[in-house]
Amino acid sequence: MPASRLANDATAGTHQAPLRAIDRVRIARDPQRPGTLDYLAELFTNFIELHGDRAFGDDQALIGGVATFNERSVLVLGHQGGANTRENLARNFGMPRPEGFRKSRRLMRHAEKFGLPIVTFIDTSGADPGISSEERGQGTAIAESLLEMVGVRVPIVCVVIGEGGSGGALAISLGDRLLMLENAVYAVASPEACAAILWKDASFAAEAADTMRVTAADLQRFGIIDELILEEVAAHEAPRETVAAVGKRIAFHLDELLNIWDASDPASVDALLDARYARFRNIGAWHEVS
Amino acid sequence: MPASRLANDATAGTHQAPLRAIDRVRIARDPQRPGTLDYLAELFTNFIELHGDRAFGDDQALIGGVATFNERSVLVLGHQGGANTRENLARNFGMPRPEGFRKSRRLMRHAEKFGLPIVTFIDTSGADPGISSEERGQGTAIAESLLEMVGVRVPIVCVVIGEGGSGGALAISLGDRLLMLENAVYAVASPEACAAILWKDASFAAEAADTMRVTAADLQRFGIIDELILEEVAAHEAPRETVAAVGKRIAFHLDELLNIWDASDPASVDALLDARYARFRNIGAWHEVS
Amino acid sequence: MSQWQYRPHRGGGMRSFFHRQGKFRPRSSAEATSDSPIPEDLWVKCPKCGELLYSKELDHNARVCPKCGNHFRLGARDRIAILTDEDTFVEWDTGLRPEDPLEFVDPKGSYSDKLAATQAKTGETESLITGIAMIEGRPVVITVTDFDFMGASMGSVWGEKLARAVERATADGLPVLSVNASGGARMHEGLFSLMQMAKTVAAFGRLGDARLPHFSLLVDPCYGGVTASYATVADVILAEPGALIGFAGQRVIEQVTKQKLPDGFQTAEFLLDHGMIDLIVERALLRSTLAILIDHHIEIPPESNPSDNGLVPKRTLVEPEPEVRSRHGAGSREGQLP
Amino acid sequence: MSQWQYRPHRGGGMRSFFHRQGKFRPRSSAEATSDSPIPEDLWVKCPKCGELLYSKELDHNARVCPKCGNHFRLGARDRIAILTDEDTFVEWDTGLRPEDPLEFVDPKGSYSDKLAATQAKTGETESLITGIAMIEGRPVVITVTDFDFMGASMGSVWGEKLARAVERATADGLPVLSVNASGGARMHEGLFSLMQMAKTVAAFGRLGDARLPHFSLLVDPCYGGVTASYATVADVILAEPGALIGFAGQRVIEQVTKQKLPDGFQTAEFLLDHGMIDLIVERALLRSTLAILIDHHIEIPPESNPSDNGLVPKRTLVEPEPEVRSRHGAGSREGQLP
Ligand SMILES: [Zn+2]
Ligand SMILES: [Zn+2]
Repeated sequence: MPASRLANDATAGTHQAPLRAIDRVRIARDPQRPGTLDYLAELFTNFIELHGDRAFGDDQALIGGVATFNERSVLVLGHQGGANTRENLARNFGMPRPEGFRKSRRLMRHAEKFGLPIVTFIDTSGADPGISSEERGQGTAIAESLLEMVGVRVPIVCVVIGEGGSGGALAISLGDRLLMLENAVYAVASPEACAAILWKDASFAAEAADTMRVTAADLQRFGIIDELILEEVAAHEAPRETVAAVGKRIAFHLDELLNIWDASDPASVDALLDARYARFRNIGAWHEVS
Repeated sequence: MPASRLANDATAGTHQAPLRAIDRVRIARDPQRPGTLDYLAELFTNFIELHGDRAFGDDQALIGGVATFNERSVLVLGHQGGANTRENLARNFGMPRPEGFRKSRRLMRHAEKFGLPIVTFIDTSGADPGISSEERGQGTAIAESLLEMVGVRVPIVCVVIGEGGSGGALAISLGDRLLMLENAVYAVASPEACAAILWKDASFAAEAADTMRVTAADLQRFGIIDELILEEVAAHEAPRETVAAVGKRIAFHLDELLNIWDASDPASVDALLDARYARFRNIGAWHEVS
Repeated sequence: MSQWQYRPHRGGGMRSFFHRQGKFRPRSSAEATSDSPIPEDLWVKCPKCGELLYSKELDHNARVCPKCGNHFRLGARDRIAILTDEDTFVEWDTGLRPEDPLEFVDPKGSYSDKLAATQAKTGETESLITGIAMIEGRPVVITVTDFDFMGASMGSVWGEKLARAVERATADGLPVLSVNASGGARMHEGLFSLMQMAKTVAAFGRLGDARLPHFSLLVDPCYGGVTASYATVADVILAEPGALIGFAGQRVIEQVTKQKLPDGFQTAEFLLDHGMIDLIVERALLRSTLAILIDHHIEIPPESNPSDNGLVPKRTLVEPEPEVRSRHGAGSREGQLP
Repeated sequence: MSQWQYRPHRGGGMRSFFHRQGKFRPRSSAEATSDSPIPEDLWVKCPKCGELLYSKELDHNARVCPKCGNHFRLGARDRIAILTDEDTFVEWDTGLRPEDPLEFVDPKGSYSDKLAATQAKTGETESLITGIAMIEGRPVVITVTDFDFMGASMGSVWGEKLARAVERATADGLPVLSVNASGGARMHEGLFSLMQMAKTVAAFGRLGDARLPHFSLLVDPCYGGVTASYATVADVILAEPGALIGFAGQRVIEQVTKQKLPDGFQTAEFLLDHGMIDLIVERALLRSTLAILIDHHIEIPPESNPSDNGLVPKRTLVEPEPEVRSRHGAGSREGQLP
């Protein structure tokens, strides 16, 4: 394990003084933090990656496949960046292009056809903002993935394991459960982008991160996530323990969902979808005057 | 109407001596022959073209949209080449690229969602054989259109109005009825291509056309088409009469299908799909020995 | 390939698009006059062709430049006025108000203060207006964004209003027309804003399950979360000519990629060429086009009687003329063929 | 990006892939020896790396070059032998024979004569073999094309055999593995040939309606109607390394476009990069990969007892080891993390 590059890293655990939001942003982005492939290697067996959107390309920033979890076949989807320059080029720094979202939609339909529960790992700075991604309908591709996910007739457990960046993160996070590691963040825009827009200066990212409320604790308070998974030691310092802890919570929530869901009983599936609909239907902060 | 460029054109009607297959191939390809847009203008009202595959492009060689036919809303799909060089470039000489087949699949799903019967006009020398079409999965795109069409839960009437070229034609011809104009042709490969393969000389196209049995009369004899629509005068000489005659036969067959199909009655839809399945299931020339 | 875009024949002459429905007085769009020294209530300079246009005449032409066809931006109330039948719009859920769950503070102050100032300036309470109206006699649930209200950024009230409107359409069997301009997410509502993408897509998903149509009209400019949610998964996607539509903004793309953007990048015409939208419709033809689309996608059960219920859409836009009915017969009708 | 292709760990050492199941004696592929002066039954020159290979050793390695990994073409019977458990393959519908409805005549003679000559030369009656077999203990309906039989062109018998096999799989709740090489349509059967695309896709559509999986294995070369029908709408699409797969043939594309084809055009690796296939699998790993895939896609109803019925697939490929079962517990298992 390389020495930590974070100044106050020893305080990343929960038993120390709380970190500022921007510190968690840095931890969430630490390249040593376990990624989707690490969770796949540790928690799943019989993984077979399924490639391609069947129309244009195979996006290695958003990977998926079938695997065994707790003796049951599931579909796994997750963002994956690279550990070095070569991998980062191949994986576009974990920023999916339209092909990635179209692959995720294809694989969600696949999961529905074969009754495979879905587990997703969210870890991206966001959808690719390039010219060719716009040409091939980045917005459309994300929207189609969202539409598929809110209606897919199998249980879904999602975990934010690192950085949850905007629409690119949302596209695979509309499950029946949304879990989040303590040092993960999830935001509508990066603190740097927010600072650039509102402060006209990206160096105010720390201030932006504070006011944007991007931490798991904030989102738990808002009721947007279902569970915060503690990092006794920050994940990049204790990757195996973190992965194991996440695995336990996925298993717990998947078991809970599988207790109420039976692919051969349409009423149970409708109940699952009604509950999923209610999840998103009820998120919002507003009041009504007469 | 320009003077005919066919030597024996006066004999194109059925009341004269029969033409050779290659003559019909030439008539089928005549640029003055009415195309999909002509049928749309004459037989349909309230046409609104729907564009795009929602992934890469809009293919103008395979067009589609919603329109009114006999006071009922329907989805129309059809190949369309150009009348001049500029149009032919825009429409790729009527040879669809993968985007065209993906649009046709999208629109068939659209028709199913809204209970719109489908009418298709087949008129293409075939799917585009270019490098970029291969890159974007020409074979996959055709296959997906076929799979959609055999299962789409609305009635479909298909008409071969000109040249029916191989997979590019097949992709929108898997309906509940397949009608064919007398001088249209429908072939697994162009006679020129067949001659080049088997005679090693494309100039043997006439011989190839004969032995390939590409005419409507041949295909009626084989039971592959449901009806041959006579051209008293060849379509390029009498376009309005031909279009009107085709309109009558589409109306007849659509009425027949609508008498047995009711979108709100799943049993009637299943019966339609069973009959469609049987149509294709039963096509073949084989025998069995013990 | 914009020559293939949909251009139905125009019926009759030009009409006044603004019905002057009491409070829906047309307002000039700020962007059109910002660099003009001429008083905005009198003359407007077309940013595309440079022509000086008399503001009232521009209004009369639904704020489309009579010289070059440039479609000026329209405020939400103006948009409703030109799209719907006179005096038919009934607004819904006007009592919904945003909150400030993040206690968001930026250098210009708190979100609450910004909201109050925007509300005072615009006279609107939020960036989305919803309701029901008739379009050429057909009832439609309509949702319209207001770009003047914080750049039509999507927040919790937007999501709640939209979900309620779409749920009512689903319950009542009505089509939905969404008119979408947006600058993206409302940063001040943080992840609540992002989650409105999920909420709105989910509501439209249920409309689709009921096989009711969603027509999405993309107008200038439409970016970010709206482009990446319900606006681009509609059954038919329309756009106005020249509208800029994209996921990432042009400045962001230039900064990240260090590349020059291609000509016409992210215009409606660009999106049509790339397969993302169904058709581009000039403002003058929107109503008639929408009327036809509604007719094609809403079915009247055979036993129902349209005259019994004002909410049941008419089946056909135009009563078929006798010669159209018999067009398969004697062939007396003049077609487009030679 | 072929570094991302699926490469599971190999378990144990190499095994002999040919089970010598009586009549399934491996035959050397014609293409591999055509320009070699060496007797084909003794030595074969690898067309990729030039290595001289002893034919029996090549057979022993499932006709994969031990030096460069080049996958030589395999005959249909050899293919069945290496994919299925020894002595488990039962062939179906061997009595189906083609006809000559077109009375097709080309310069070399009639279709009937060509068929008779091909049947005599190959010992097969048609270009598709169907049946049922076990793959690592799991029953699978399997269809395999024979490129030696008129270039594995698709005709009426192919369509009928395939439809029957897929219908049986649908009725019996079995997965289907199709192994696809093809030169395209069988010209001699004219439109009957083209319509087999419809027939086969329709049959697989019904398999899909029953939520039974279709695994398609694309092997060198796979072109034309097969690529444009059931082979590319499978639930999981696999390909062998280096296999050429496309719709239009390379010569046709070059003639039509007058362009030079890009490097690696239409190879399996090219298709993977372009999103058209799920994974590339080395021949040695096909059986184990297919076994895992079957397990992931075939569900055993809870009430059924696998031991009662040899046709019910086993749920797991490998019995979970105890430490795998407890991997969420004490964390004693060594993972790949540091
Ligand atoms: Zn102008
Ligand atoms: Zn070699």
